[in-house]
Amino acid sequence: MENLIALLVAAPLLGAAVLLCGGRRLDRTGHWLGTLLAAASFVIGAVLFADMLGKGAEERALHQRLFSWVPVEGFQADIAFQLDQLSMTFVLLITGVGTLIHIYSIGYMEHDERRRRFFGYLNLFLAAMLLLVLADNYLLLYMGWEGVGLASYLLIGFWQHKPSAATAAKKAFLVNRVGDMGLSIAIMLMFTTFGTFAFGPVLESTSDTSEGMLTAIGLMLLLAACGKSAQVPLQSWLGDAMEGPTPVSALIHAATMVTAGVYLIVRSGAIFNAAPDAQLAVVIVGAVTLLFGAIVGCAKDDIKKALAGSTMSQIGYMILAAGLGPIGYAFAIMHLVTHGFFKAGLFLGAGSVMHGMNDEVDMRKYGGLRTYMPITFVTFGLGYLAIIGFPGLSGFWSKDKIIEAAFAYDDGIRGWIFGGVALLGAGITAFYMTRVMILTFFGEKRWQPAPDPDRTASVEPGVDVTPGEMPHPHESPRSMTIPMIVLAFGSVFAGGLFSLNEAFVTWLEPVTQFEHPHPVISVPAITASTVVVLLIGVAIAWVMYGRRPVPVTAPRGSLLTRAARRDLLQDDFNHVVLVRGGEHLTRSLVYVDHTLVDGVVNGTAASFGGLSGRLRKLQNGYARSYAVSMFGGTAILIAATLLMRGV
Amino acid sequence: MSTLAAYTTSAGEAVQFWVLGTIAVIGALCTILMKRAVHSALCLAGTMIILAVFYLANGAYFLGVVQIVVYTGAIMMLFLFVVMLVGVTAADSLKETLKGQRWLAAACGLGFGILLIAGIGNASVKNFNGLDAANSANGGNVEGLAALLFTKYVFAFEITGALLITAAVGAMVLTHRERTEPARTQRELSEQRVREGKHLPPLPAPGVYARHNAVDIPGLLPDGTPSELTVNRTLRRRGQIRDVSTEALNDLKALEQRSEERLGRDRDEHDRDGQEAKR
Amino acid sequence: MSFPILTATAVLPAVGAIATAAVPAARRAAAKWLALLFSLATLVLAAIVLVRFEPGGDRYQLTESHAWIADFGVRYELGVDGIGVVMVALTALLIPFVILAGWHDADPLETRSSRWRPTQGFFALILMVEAMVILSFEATDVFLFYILFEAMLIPMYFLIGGFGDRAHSGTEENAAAQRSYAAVKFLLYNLVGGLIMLAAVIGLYVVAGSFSLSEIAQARASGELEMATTTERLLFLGFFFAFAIKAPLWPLHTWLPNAMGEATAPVAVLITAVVDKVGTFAMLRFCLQLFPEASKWATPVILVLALISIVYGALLAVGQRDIKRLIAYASVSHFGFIILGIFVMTSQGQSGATLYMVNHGLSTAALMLVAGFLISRRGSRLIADYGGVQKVAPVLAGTFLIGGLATLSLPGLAPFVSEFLVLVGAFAAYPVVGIIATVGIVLAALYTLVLYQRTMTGPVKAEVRTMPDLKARELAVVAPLIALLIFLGVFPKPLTEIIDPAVEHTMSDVQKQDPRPDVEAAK
Amino acid sequence: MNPVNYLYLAALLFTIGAAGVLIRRNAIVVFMCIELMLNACNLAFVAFSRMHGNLDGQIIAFFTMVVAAAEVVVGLAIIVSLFRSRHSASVDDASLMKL
Repeated sequence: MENLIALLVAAPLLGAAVLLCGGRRLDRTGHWLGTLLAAASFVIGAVLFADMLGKGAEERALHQRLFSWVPVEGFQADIAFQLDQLSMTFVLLITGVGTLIHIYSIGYMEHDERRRRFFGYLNLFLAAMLLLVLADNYLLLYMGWEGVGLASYLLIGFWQHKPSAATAAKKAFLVNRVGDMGLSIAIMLMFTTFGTFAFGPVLESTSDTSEGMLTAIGLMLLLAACGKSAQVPLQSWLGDAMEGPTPVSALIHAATMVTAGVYLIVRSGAIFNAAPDAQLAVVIVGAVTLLFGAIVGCAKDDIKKALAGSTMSQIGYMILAAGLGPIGYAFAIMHLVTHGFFKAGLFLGAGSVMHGMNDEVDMRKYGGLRTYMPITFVTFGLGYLAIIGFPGLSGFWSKDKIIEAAFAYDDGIRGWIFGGVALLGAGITAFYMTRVMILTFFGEKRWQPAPDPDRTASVEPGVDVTPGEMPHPHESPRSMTIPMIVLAFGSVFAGGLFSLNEAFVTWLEPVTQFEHPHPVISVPAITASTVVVLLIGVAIAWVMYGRRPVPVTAPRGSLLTRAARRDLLQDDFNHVVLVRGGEHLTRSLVYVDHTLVDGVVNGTAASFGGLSGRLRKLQNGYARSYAVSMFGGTAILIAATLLMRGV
Repeated sequence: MSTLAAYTTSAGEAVQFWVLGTIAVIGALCTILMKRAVHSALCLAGTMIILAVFYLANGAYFLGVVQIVVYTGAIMMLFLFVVMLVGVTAADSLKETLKGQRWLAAACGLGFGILLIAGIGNASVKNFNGLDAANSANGGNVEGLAALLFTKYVFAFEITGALLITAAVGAMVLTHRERTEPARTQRELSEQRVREGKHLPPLPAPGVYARHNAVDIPGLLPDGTPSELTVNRTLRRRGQIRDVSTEALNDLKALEQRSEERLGRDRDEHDRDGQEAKR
Repeated sequence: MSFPILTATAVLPAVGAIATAAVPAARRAAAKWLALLFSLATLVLAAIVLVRFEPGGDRYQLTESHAWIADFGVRYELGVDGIGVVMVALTALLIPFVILAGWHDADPLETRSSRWRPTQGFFALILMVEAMVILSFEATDVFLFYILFEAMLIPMYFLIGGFGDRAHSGTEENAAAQRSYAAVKFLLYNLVGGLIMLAAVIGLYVVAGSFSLSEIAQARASGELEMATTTERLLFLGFFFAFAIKAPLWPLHTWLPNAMGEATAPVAVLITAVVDKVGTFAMLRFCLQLFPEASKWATPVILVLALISIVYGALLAVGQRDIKRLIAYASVSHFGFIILGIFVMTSQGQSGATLYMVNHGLSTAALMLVAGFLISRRGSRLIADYGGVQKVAPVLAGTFLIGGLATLSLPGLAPFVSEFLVLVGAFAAYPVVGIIATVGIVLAALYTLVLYQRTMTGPVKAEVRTMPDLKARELAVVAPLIALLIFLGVFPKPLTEIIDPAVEHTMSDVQKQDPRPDVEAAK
Repeated sequence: MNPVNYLYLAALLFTIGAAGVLIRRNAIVVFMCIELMLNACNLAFVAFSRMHGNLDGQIIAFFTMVVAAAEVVVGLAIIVSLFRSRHSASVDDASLMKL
């Protein structure tokens, strides 16, 4: 059975190789091949899942060792896979959602002449992501980690002719690299501490080493997680990443890749459990991002950027939960899965809307679309209800649990603070999602003539848009709606299923341990307050956008709003400090290298040149003067020898 | 020198050494100081002969003879030949052109000599144990040399043979001049002269003047100035043209003087006759 | 005695060089094929050497030894250890690609200008360099090595000065001037280093009374040969200085950008991927083996210089406007990593460094050659002259990207393994050094992606619009390199198991053990 | 008298010859001086052979003569061709070694 694990990765990898090297002759069939292999991977995953369910809780973990990767004295890294419940969860999520989005893309990318390559990249992403979650040691995980980074780089910049897309891709990769620095340092620390970086040995022998070391490792891992999961302070790339095609945003920047950070922290739970300070840091990062993302989400008018903000904040929830230790791990993963469903659904819905609206992304130019694209409306609506945590839907079950756990962080002030933040976040989520919903589907039509593709960078090519033409919204083709429907089902029922007598928690327990949280206030009270806060959020949004007409051009807005539109000025900070500073640094260094470093050496050379210039005057070309010098030299030599012998 | 006292030569050799040695040194000095190459060559030849004598005195009979035959005989003759080629009377001025060259040379030479002599002086020269034994070993100096030459030094000997051949060939190659174009006929030459436009007639003959009839004397133009053209090109190049004008004047003076004398003598005779007639 | 295969590996290309040079001027194509043939034959020989080398066996294998200059105990001694054999293989592997990539670089210009390039000479020189480099990897006699170390400058000088990149900004004249400036600079820098090394070599002979590496090493090990501390340090510095110039270590790196910028892309590859490796290789073989104590003494300074090289080179790469100079500065940064790995004196570091030499050779070759193809199409080296190439020449762009990703050592590609090993090795010995060096990987991503973005993405520039995609020949150059990069990225075992024993020896030379992990230390 | 005086004489002659090489401009004379130096050496060889009581010194002297002969032949040939080309036998005229 465990031999199948490699196939999980191999299938999409093969697809990527074939599609990328295959050349034009695959343009007709390429997308089918890609989808097929993704589906194959999903099937294998399902088979393994079924097999796993057949076993007892303890011996479910499978292990497959392919070969030794880096066999160097005192540094052994294997290409080996480990499939336990945690990995299994991810495998199903990745391959499942992945397959759906492959299907969706068939329709969505229909008009793009580079569709084959798009599917190649998607397959590459699947392979890398599966590698990430299946690796049995941190180094191999690192390989997957960077692999998904690469895939996201390629996919964000898929429309490379748009400078904005290329820049966004570069930015994403660079910011991720900063995070990767954390991961690699963490691996080095593990190596020097434990002499290995395989999950098993490291996580078991945490008790042998000092808490300080574990804290260091934990913080480095957190840095990595921040990079990949777009947590403050490394969140700045996610918004720009929306330059990529919408399916990419749905798969990579909502459902799967961005949640890798959560996986990393949960996977390394043993380390964090033994390092409370690191946990606190994680929780703080989570809480801050939670609010940050939510606030940004409230201000954006670009539907995808708004959703990106929400993604940020939802992952903030997960990180927060993951930082809570055994009481939170399971819920973090659970929210991750449910979020995977509804956020993917939301993005696909957004894509479908843009598809119908000549790729207009500004929500202020939507309105009243519910009648024109009913399926999109319904699926999107269900996703909306799920994300705001409407009682009974997926989001409710997972998010509510996280809020409980947050209140239970410890029975002191911290519990109150983080619980409160989580609760507040729920409210804001309700607000901005309602805003999105209203602006898009309700109210009167605010449609504008199609933008001139040359001016607006965010027009997706391929779709034949004649400038100046009024949009004629229509429902998307079936290849796009079916995945949305499936995901909608997921976003409605998944949470409920998971929570049936804590099925999900017990499923994960062998990997992540589990303790029941003991919140500072009673669970029902928390649930009630959650619902209340939620309703308040919805109400405010309704008051602000549902009742009065929405201006097409955004009003100037309050200071906070304007800051939020600019990602709370974090980008400007980066630009001023890092980009400008870096440019100045490099420019001055180039100057230094040319004048100083080079100058010094050349200077010495020049001085030698001058010396020789003076010396060459002796070379007057007269044989006799040469003879004199020879003769004198001989005389001196004789004198020397005589002196030597004389002494 | 006390260490060397063990072996001394006969008084005769001593005298010979001091006399001939002095002459040799003088000859060497003359070689480098004479203005004319010919003289230098002659002085050098003398020095070499003296050296030959010294060889003989040192028991190197074969070398002594070879010295005379090869050096003074062959090599010096070669030198003289070349000197002739370049011009016997060509005297190069000893005036130094290179700045400080002479002083440097003097300094180096002096220091060098002193060093050498000092070196020999404090070199631990071991006793001279004469060549009689070595010479008589194979029944004679020549036989001894031959024995060595064809046994121990045979390879070197062969190689010198190769060297000599190479040298001969080299010398030929260097001095041989390929005539690229056919010799020009008289007609062509005359045509060229016409083309050039000067000296349509052949060049004037050298100075057939008074009692002189030598190639190195330029003929005089009507106004009495000598004309370079009349002298052979080579001589002209070597700068071996005798200044004829002054010579001419000198000759004139001498002529007048001589005629003066003759006239004077005639007058005396005349007087004497007159006195005899009175008696 | 058995067939002297090591000599053969060097003689074959030398013969090839002569043969190529002898081809009549009219038969240019024949010369090219001849050169390619010989380089491939050399590759085969190198492969045989690689096979016949037993990792577990003696330190130096396939040895040959003949008296050369008996009076000074100079011997013609050859032998390969794990590191040497790998480097030989790398050299033999890269040269065919260099030749194939430079197929048209030395063709006569259509206008019979004064800069007529004798094609035969170009390929002959390349083969000559190959011969010398290979032999220098095999020489176990210090004097012999020194001779080769110096001799390889001559063909390189002509390759740089004589066959410049045809893509240049400005007139022919100032291009030629720049080219000769670069060539002379290259020559002077390396000659100065060589001169100092010569002094050290003689000094070593005076001290040790022998040039034979193995003899001296044994004498040192057995304690027969005592070196005064100062003597050893001076000798070490003499050697290290030369090697540091060759493998450009800050601040002696400034010749590299000029040389690589002015030379044709294949020659640039020859410089950075093959010739410079002799420097780092010699550090491992001579500095550490002959002067272990001095090496340890100098370690702190060298580590600092290496760190500066890493960061400084990367930052300057970011600031470059010229594609090839950018790659050159990237190489400076990478050489910083190699030297770092050598001198942290942990087995991971040194294995990593050795592996790094190979991988850097492959990755730089891939990137530089593709860049060369790009430049030859547009006729400009300035990044600003490109844009949107990806649209018109996707294959070229794709290979370029892979080369770039290899340069930024993306996991899954060969350089990652070596770079990570170096980092781990450094971190294990000096954590701070390791962390600072890690900054390098971020900067690497920066300059690579900036280069890719500015040249390949964005709207298609007018001059680029008609750019053809890679031709078959060019693909034949790039594809194998990329395949190797990927293969060695996931399965470097074949190399590591050859390198490891050699590294063990070196570690024992410097009498260093790897720091044991805290957990074991605690137990 | 002590035969070592021959050595002193040889040294003296050699020095004189060397000085001549340095101060004379006429190539022929320069050559003569070289010959002088060679002869001085020969004298020294002969004296040494007498000193050591074997004939090797004389052999060397003999070889010296041979070499000298060869050298003169070539040298004079050079001078002749030089004179042909530039109509003077002065060594200073041929100052082409200047950079």
